[in-house]
Amino acid sequence: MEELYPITQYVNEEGKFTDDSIKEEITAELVHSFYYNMLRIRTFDRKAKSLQRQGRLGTYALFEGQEAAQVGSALSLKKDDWVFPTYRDHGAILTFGANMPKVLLYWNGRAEGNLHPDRNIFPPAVPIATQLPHAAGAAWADKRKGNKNVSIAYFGDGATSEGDFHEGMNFASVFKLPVVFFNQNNGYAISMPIEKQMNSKTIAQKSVAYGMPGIRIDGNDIFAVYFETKKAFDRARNGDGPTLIEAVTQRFGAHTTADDPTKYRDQYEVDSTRDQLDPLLRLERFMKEQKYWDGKWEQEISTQINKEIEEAIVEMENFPKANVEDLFDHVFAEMPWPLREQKEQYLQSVRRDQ
Amino acid sequence: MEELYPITQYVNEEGKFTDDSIKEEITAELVHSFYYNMLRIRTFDRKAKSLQRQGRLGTYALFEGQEAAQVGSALSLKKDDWVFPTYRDHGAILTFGANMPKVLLYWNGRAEGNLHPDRNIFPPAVPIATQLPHAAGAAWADKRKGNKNVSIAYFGDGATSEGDFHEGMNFASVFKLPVVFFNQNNGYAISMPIEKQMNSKTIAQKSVAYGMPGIRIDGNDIFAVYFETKKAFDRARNGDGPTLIEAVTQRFGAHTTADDPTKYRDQYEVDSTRDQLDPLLRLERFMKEQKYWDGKWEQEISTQINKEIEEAIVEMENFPKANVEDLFDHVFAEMPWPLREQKEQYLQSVRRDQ
Amino acid sequence: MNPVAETSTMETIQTTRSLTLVQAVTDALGTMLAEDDRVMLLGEDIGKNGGVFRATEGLQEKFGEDRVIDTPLSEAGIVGSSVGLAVNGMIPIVEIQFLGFVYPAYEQIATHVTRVRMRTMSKYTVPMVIRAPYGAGVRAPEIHSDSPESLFTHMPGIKVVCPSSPADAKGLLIAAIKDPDPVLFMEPMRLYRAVREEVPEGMYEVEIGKGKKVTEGDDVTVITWGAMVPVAKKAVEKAKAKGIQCDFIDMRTLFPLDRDIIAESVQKTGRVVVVHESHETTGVGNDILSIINKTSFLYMKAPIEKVTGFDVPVPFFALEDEYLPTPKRVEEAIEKVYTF
Amino acid sequence: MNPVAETSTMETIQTTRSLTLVQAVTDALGTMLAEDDRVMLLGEDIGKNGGVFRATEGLQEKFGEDRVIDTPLSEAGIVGSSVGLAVNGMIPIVEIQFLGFVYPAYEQIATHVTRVRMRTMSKYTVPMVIRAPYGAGVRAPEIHSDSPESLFTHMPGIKVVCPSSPADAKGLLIAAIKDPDPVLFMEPMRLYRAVREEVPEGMYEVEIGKGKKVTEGDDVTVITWGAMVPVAKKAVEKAKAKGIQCDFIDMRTLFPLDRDIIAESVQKTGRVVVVHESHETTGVGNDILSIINKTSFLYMKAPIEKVTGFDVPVPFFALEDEYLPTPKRVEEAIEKVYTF
Ligand SMILES: Cc1ncc(C[n+]2csc(CCOP(=O)(O)OP(=O)(O)O)c2C)c(N)n1
Ligand SMILES: Cc1ncc(C[n+]2csc(CCOP(=O)(O)OP(=O)(O)O)c2C)c(N)n1
Ligand SMILES: [Mg+2]
Ligand SMILES: [Mg+2]
Repeated sequence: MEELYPITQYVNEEGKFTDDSIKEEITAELVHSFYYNMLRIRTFDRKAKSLQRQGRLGTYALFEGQEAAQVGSALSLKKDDWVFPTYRDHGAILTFGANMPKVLLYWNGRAEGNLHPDRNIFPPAVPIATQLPHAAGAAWADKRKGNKNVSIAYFGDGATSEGDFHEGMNFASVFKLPVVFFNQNNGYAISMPIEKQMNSKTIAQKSVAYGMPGIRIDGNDIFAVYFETKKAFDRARNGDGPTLIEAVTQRFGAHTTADDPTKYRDQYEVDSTRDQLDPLLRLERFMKEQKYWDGKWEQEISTQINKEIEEAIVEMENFPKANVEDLFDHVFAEMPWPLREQKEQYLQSVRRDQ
Repeated sequence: MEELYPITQYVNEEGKFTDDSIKEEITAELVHSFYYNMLRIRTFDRKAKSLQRQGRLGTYALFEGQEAAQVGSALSLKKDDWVFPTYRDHGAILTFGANMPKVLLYWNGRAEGNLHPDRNIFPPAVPIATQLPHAAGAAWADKRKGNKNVSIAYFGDGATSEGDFHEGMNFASVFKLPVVFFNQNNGYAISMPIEKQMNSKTIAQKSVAYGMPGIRIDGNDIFAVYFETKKAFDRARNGDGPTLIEAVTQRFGAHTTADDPTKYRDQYEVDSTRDQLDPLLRLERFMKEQKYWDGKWEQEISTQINKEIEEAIVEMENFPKANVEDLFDHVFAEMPWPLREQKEQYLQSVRRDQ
Repeated sequence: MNPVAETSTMETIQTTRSLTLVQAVTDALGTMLAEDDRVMLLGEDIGKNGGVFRATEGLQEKFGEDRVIDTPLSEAGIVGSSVGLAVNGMIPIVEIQFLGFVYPAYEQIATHVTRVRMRTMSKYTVPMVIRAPYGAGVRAPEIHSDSPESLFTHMPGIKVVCPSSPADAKGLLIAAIKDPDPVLFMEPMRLYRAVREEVPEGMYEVEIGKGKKVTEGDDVTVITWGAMVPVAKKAVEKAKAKGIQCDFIDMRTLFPLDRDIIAESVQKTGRVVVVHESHETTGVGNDILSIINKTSFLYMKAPIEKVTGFDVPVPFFALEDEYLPTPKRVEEAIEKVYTF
Repeated sequence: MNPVAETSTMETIQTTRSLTLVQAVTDALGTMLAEDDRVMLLGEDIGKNGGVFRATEGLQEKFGEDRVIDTPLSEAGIVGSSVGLAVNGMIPIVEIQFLGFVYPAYEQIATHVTRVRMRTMSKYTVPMVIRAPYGAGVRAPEIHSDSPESLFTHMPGIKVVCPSSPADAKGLLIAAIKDPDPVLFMEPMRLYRAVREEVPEGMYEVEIGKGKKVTEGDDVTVITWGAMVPVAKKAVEKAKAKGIQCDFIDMRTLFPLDRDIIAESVQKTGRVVVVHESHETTGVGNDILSIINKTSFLYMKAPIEKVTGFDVPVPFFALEDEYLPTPKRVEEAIEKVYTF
């Protein structure tokens, strides 16, 4: 099957073209946008990790290593498309246009963290794989409305084992829905290596079960991610139905800040190969090779990104405290009496102290 | 994909070999056993249908048309193997050695209908596809015990849409379990034609998702069913893991006695093609062609089968009435107080009348 | 008793038709499909076949295959994709073939259908209806007869409705479809064709969260819903013959329960019998006890009696009549509380 | 209070070790893996990683990959294949990573785990244990903090156990594994490392279905379990300081509830506060009301007070302390019933 699903790559680890059929489509603007967005989310990720260490953020899911997959897939989305991320895809949603302070609020246990203005971003899937049917459904609604929007569902290698993966894929294929199932195969589901998660050699081949196109790409090659995802969106927008994309990548760090990867993998090996695998370094090499690199520009955007992140942190930390009333006010449009009564009683009890 | 999963057939509709590579393995005994078992379960099925019409049986699921699939797959099971049937597979379990009066009791709403002596037959799966993980688990236990038993899970085309199908297949492939997933693709899930149930052209190709061998066979050709299932059992017994088999067949009748197929399909078409498709007629043609046919023998077994069925009906109808105590006695090994108290109270109330 | 009186949108109602409960369901679905283009029906065998109980008979023909959709056999897929449909502007009405087959979709319901509004502080909402036949008593094959309302009343974020009459069924289903939040709509299989009633044509609603007084009496309050209404009614009639007057309430909505109708009645009688088909432990009957404990403690003259399905799995049909509450068991309970 | 006293197999117990609750769980699992070759552990990340809470730390290394199994991410697959393992002779112990992720397996539990014995009149049985951390209060990401015991107490065929101390945890888990029927074993995440206690080494059981008196008092009965035990305890202590003596019960088993310990206490005090973390509606608290209604109606001096999680989804962690019962809310309830 691996032969049936070879990995699509345009630019290799050294930053050299292995396939330059896309050369025409590459502009300086595009390359810069790749770099800018990847640097931005990496800086964010590292900052978030350190905030968590300082106790300024709750348990946090890191995505370092997966920046090409997340940026490349999110960049060709259009404003009215729908995104169904997991807890690890804030790199993708930030690229799509999520509000950065809100992303931080999410990781501080705030529902406000799901309120990104002007974008259709569903709250991150916490129960694994449940978002695939959602994405199919949202795409279905757009199909009925007759517009050209698409939906994208992000999910991991481990998610393929859940029934909801299967049922979502089946619905999308049966009803030919404009949805892209974007898998980040980062090799692990917490401690579980993919070889023990499934007996299939690839995730792409799972598309066969649904008579759906399946694509396997080098998820560290942002060119492969960007152009292949774009093609899949185009097919979806043109009424040609869903696509499964397997982006082969890796998670450099722990599963979350609560996880200790040394329990189950050789972190030394991860660290010693990361220079070679790092999607951002690969792009940098490409840019140098192709004369897109501009050290001054890099400095500038770096400063700008740091500023944006610092401002987002300030905004997050100055955000009004969680409001007790919200506990009750967003369960139903109109509060049924048990909630109304519980709310009143609780507020009375709280106020008695004040 | 259809090309990757061509239908295996040995004997065609006219009863002629299309592939005689199995010729050596065919004995008169085997052919007679095919015919006897298929005639037996068909006679049973028709009788059960008429009992239901007479109000002597509850709603009943008919399998006419699927006899080759059920008999061919059950015949090479060994006594200690495990069978996980659906509500439509009493043809298979009868062939495996289920107790006929018990099968009738099942359809009369009696739990005793699941008590087949000396055979490992799990109660029929009523919630669709739930039996696939069970079969994987039973096979896993046998693998741990180190014996050569296999498990077989029967399921329909519609069942492939459920998450449990996917999760059961994945477990079996990951742990290389001695289990055969035997699909009877009868073209319909109640009213839903397979073309609307899935976008894949075959069910066999769904095996690709699990790196599992997938076989597509003519489910009306008992030779194909028997020999291909046997091979899959052999692989399983030898430690080579699971197989998915798609037996392409058809359901001549209604989904159950409560269903009216004229609502959703051209029953005339079904009836006009049935002479050609009928697996029992095909075997008869083969037997005549190959000189295995013996009209006197056919008469004899027919009489014997009718007698067996009549006796089973008598036994079923003379079976002691359902015992109220059973309502409470088989929930836990030892009744917790809520059940004990409910039971006592209810029996008191009932006895007050007597 | 007159549904017209409870109607909020009256103008279109002129005539009535004699319908069974299942026909009233079809009528409500057809009314809403015609009214609102966002309404979509999804389910197994609901299209060409018109549903295994014919609840969607003729609707696909009338409204088309993109409004009335035969789905794959996939409850989590149906409910999960309906969440996506709903947040993106549609009003999905899902049919689960039998409520006991809803369990594969339980995850989608418990963490998504019920929580999308909370998780997004009302940015996204799920105006979905999940309707399904439920309950025992029709000699259905095993596992077709569960009555698992407790699993939904316990999970915050979904309302649970269960009518016992055709006119209520139509009005409550329309109200459920118009409700901005998810509603589980339980249809008593056993009553689908058991009764006929005059049902108003056109659009009308019966308010969710309101019980209905079936008969008035000062001695004992009898509370039930759905398929148990006719069962309890027989007992109430027998009790009446013996001189015990029952205040008989059909709850109609199981979350939120109509606290006022319960309290008002219990404070009058001080004696209560609750009847339900589901298992006793963690049954909705205990929610009624809780309401009475809170509202009417000082009025109680006898311990509350419950007549429920036992704490055993719903059995094979040969024993289902033993599992189900009977008029006799209800009658005994009425006498017991009356003579306490 | 001394678990040794409740032990049925005493001979092997000599010494004790100071363990946290999660260590006591590991100890019980190790003890049973060593005792009975049919015991198998299945779950996500339980092998090499030792479980996300380290409850299975070291067990795979010690007992091998065919006894302690890292499974695919597939709750229905885990529970479903465990049904097959169980009927074919094994004793599967399943870890669900967080109890709120059990919903995808709800179908397998509600129609198979709990019904195999009934459907086969005890020919096949499912001696399985499903263990999972549950509950809020540790600032976990959303949807990691549910407390859905009601979904299991309601479904006949499974016992539900919830310890609050290390010694109980070990003894109850061993009892659950030895139980011939399925048991849901709820582990209070919040207490995993909150307390240490001397835990007997080796094999011993704490009987399922028996509550435990934590403190004795004549004024008010306070009933709770699991992670709410220390919360209620604080309130009980404060009440004591004010002169209100509480009879304080840790239920330990949620199905079947220990009716005797409840009735005995309530008949003494006539005043009751029930505390639980899960939502109020259709909560197990109402099952306790039902027991009191049946056994102790005439003894009651005040309406029962419940202090529970609210009827809202367990919120994001910024609000979880508001969701959860607090000592203050419990204290107010104690005073309320005391002064009624
Ligand atoms: C239904 C469910 N089961 C278990 C978990 C616990 N869990 C959280 S993340 C995770 C692993 C997911 O792996 P993968 O899909 O590969 O995504 P990744 O974390 O690698 O991005 C698990 C088991 C969960 N969130 N939901
Ligand atoms: C979980 C679940 N959903 C729905 C049903 C109702 N139902 C019973 S049989 C059936 C169709 C099954 O089709 P298929 O798998 O092709 O098997 P066949 O009946 O054709 O043998 C349906 C939808 C069910 N039994 N279980
Ligand atoms: Mg992963
Ligand atoms: Mg079929």
